Amino acid sequence: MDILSRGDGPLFVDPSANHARQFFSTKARALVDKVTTVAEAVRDLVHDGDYLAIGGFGCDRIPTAVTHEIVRQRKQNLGFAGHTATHDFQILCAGNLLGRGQTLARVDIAYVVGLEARGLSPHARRVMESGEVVCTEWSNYTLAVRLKAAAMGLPFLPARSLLGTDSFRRSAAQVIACPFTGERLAAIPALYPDVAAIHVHEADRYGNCRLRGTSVADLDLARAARKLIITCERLIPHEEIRQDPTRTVIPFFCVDAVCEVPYGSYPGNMPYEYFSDEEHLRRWLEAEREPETYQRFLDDYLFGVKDFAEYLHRCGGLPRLQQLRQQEFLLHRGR
Amino acid sequence: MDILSRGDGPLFVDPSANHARQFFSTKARALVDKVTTVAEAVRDLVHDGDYLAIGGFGCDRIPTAVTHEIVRQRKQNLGFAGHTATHDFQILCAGNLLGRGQTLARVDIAYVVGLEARGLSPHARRVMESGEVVCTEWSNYTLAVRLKAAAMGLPFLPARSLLGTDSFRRSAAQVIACPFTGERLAAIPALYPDVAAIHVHEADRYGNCRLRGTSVADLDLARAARKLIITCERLIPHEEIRQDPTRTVIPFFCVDAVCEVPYGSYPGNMPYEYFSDEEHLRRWLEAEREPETYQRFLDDYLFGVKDFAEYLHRCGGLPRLQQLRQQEFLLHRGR
Amino acid sequence: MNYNAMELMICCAARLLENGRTVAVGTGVPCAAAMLAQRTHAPDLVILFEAGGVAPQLPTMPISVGDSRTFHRAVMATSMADIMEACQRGMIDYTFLGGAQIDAYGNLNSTLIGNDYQKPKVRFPGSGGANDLASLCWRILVVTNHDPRRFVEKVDFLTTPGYLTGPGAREAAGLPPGTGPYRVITDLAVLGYHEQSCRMEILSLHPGVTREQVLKATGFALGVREPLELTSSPTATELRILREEVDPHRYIIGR
Amino acid sequence: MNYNAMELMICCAARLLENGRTVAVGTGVPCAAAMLAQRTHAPDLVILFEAGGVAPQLPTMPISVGDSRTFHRAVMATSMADIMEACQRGMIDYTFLGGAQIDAYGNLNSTLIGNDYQKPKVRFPGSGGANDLASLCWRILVVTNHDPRRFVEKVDFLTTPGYLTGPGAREAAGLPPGTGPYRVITDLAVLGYHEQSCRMEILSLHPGVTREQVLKATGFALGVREPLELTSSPTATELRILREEVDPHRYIIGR
Repeated sequence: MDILSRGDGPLFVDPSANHARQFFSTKARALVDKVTTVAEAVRDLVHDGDYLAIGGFGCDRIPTAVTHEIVRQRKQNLGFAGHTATHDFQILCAGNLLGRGQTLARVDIAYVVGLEARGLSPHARRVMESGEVVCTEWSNYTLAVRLKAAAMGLPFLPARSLLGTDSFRRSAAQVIACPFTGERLAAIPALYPDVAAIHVHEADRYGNCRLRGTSVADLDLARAARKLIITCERLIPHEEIRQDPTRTVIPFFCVDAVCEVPYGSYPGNMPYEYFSDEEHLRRWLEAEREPETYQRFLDDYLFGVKDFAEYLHRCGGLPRLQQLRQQEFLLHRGR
Repeated sequence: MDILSRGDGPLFVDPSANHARQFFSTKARALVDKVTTVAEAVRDLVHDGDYLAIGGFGCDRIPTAVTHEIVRQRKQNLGFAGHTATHDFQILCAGNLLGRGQTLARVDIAYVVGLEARGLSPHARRVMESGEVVCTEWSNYTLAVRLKAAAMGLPFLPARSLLGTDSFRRSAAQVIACPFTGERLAAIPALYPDVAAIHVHEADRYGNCRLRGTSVADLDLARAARKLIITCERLIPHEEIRQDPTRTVIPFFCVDAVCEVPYGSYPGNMPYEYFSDEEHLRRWLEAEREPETYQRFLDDYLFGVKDFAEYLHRCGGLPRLQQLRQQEFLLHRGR
Repeated sequence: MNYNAMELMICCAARLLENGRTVAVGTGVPCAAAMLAQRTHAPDLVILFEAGGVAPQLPTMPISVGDSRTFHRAVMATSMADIMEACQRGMIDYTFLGGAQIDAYGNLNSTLIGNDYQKPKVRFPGSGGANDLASLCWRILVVTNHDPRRFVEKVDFLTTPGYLTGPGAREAAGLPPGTGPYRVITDLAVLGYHEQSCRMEILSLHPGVTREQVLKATGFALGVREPLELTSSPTATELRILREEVDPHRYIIGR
Repeated sequence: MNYNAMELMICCAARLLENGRTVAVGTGVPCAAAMLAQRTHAPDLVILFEAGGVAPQLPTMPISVGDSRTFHRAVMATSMADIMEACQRGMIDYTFLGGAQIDAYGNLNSTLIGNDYQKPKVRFPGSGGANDLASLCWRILVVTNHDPRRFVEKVDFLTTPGYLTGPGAREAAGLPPGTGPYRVITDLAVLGYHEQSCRMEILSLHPGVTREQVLKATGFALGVREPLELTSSPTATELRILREEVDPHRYIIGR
């Protein structure tokens, strides 16, 4: 195929569809019980050097417990898919520049270091300005297209953005011409993450998942990932899944581990469940300003905490979560 | 782009994404009432020479009323997307070789003339063996990929089937190499139908749609089509849509007409509503054996019938539909 | 115990489906075989239908690959693309196909008879999803009656890829490596493919069938894998489940 | 009537949004402008958020493009790809963007300051969906403060395409024809682009602002479209709705 132009950015993961097929041929297909703890799932499925992708939208429907555990278990040298990665990215950055080695080594960037309207993360900026993380540039859609290509079992897909910009030049995309119309297109290489984590509303013990609200890129991510950890607000009986198969959006054969983590998106928003804890997120951003303050903050809320339930407890526990539920349903401002 | 091989089949519809964008730029975006009758929708939106695509799966969740009306209004010289087109195709074939001109002139074929386990349609075979219909060959997935390319606003998508076969040679696909991995791929041109019809369970008057069960290729078809007619089992209040936006699978801005047609998939199956009327389908197939018998059959059930409600009445009306509902829910064999 | 050819074919097909594997099936024989496998040695066999049904608990035989039976008590009811893309990713192990003609390399014709594409002598439905499933699933199973008009030297139209022109041809065409025809189950024998030549060969003869009978019913030179086996007859359990649970109305086994 | 610069900017932005059109917005000013437009002249304006929200009835200002407000009482809650592909099909008329730097052709930088990509002086978030929306929607609106460090001759990093290097450059790059920068709304003026040169030019000055002030606050040679207009002040109705309904907590207008 005639390549008209080519981005300079490194490609961190093999886009070969044939190689991915070889892996997927070994993945279990039977309905087996996959319920486990987050600690075990992270220990068994996330390895040093892996390329990781996280579901949701930075502060919305994120698998917080998995990101905490990755940092707590000192996973090293990870690649990461940073599509509107906000609080999730902030957590993973706690594994860099703070004497715990280097959690993040390679990042595909669409949106990192920011927390949208909340401002920029001082520590994530320190990490990204340190030069210790190798980067390749994308956009939210083209990073989603990379996952869609993988979900479709392809090595690439075309798209009409990135073209003509420095974002293209620092990406690993190429420019091709449509063989039918001659229209110039960006060829976007598939991204098959080694491991992904997605938080959903409901899952059965085999990994059949339901969610409510926007799905962002998660349905493609679930299919693209070689290994997939699901955290869910609620485990539900398998029978419920069979009662309404239209509602299943991730099938069991994509899933390797299922962990019930109530309030699992905290301090992020979980649609129809609880709103984001803006106060905690503000305190987190403030703590980041000074490395020493941040170290103490992380000792209190992450490194020195046994598990996600203890983190919730330190953040105000059920009374605080009740307020956030009231905010989500606009019942009350919850303060 | 380097084209390694090229199918000989004609391409019936312009795959240009730029041309499609120009059309879509003119499509209405506001929430306006689109409720109308099937007769009016077909009169206003289906034109001689148009390229037509039909939702569902041949005998399952099909917009029967629209296909009847197209034949009744003697629409001429249509192109057609034949992905597992069974009873829908059989109906459209009634516009060929029976003294009503030529409804079908060009067909993209994945599956036509058959009715799956029910056997082959004698009249559809006569039409397809007459030489009066120009054909291009595809497969169910690659025809779905053509719609997906259009739904994505692209001129083509890659796929890994068709390769190496006569189906490829008679298609309008091409063979390209992946610019990243060198893997050979079929380049599948986008299909932007002029008009499509889809039958769903529920729609509001603006065209926001819900369905239950398999979606086949309909979510992509709805987005790919330049104009879209929705028939629905039930109109529902707009408020219901807003109460649960996760369930909306086709947004209003894709839709040009909304027609409430209860039992609209009859004699096909409508999941969670009624099973297919196998007796009627068998009689239809039998009637097709002799052109004269078939002419009389069509006079009784299609040409001489005012509208879909009268067709349902001639097929046994509510008592028969009640039996089919019982069959769908496995309450009773319904005979 | 008495049984007919169709019952034997379904039992042979069912036995090939391993537990804990995925299979994309159509209506009729393939579906009966998968249902029988689930009720005997392969309770964890996952059935998928190309229109979107995943792991249904089939209450009766579906009449269409898209009817509501194909996702009755399923774990997911999704789109055709989602199923086909699971195949394209390499998640689906087996598929079952048929056709009007098959050649020595397992290539199938379900499109037409004749040599004028635009005005064929006989027009068949076309690929449907067969070309896709045969391209994208790991192992292709074919169930068909055995006669020389069906088992031909050259198919009139190559709808669905077997080994194409022989060793390496699938990979050269761009089809995923490691995929291809696996078994053909007929009313006379179970056949496979020679590892080097990729040509069809007899693996086992059904009870009462001779080697010569099979060769005579085949329009191309057919190999024999020695030692030639005898197909095991259906067991009483298989027949009982097939007749009482899988196809009580004898839609398939009564053909 | 008194108003601040932010209130004026939001009103200017809102007035550009025609009724019955689609707009892809982010949080903050764009969202406030779209909400104001809906409550004044454009009740049928359709708002979309890139994470998947379609036509929500926003109860309050969202804090994230993906939070639950963005699909509160929406007509559809879907995927990011579905939204972006509606843009790619040509279904979305407007988008609102910002950035750390903008040049005369409307190109935006939201990636970094410095000249070493792997070790930047300042790292910003990157494109997010901005590159996509600016590539795929018909008209790009930018709302930003006006100062020479922001309005630069050359952006340090071209994150998001404006007219790139000038006339015909978008089309030559492969971006969809007919798309591109449309208006820039600042605290000093409303700007557009010259039809032939594609370079930014002043369309109207805000009350009390001089032409020279704007030229001085701009780091590149800026045209003027004659006759230069005066920006209309916010009406009492606009201000009331903005202050009471759109942003009662003054999250945006209090900045």
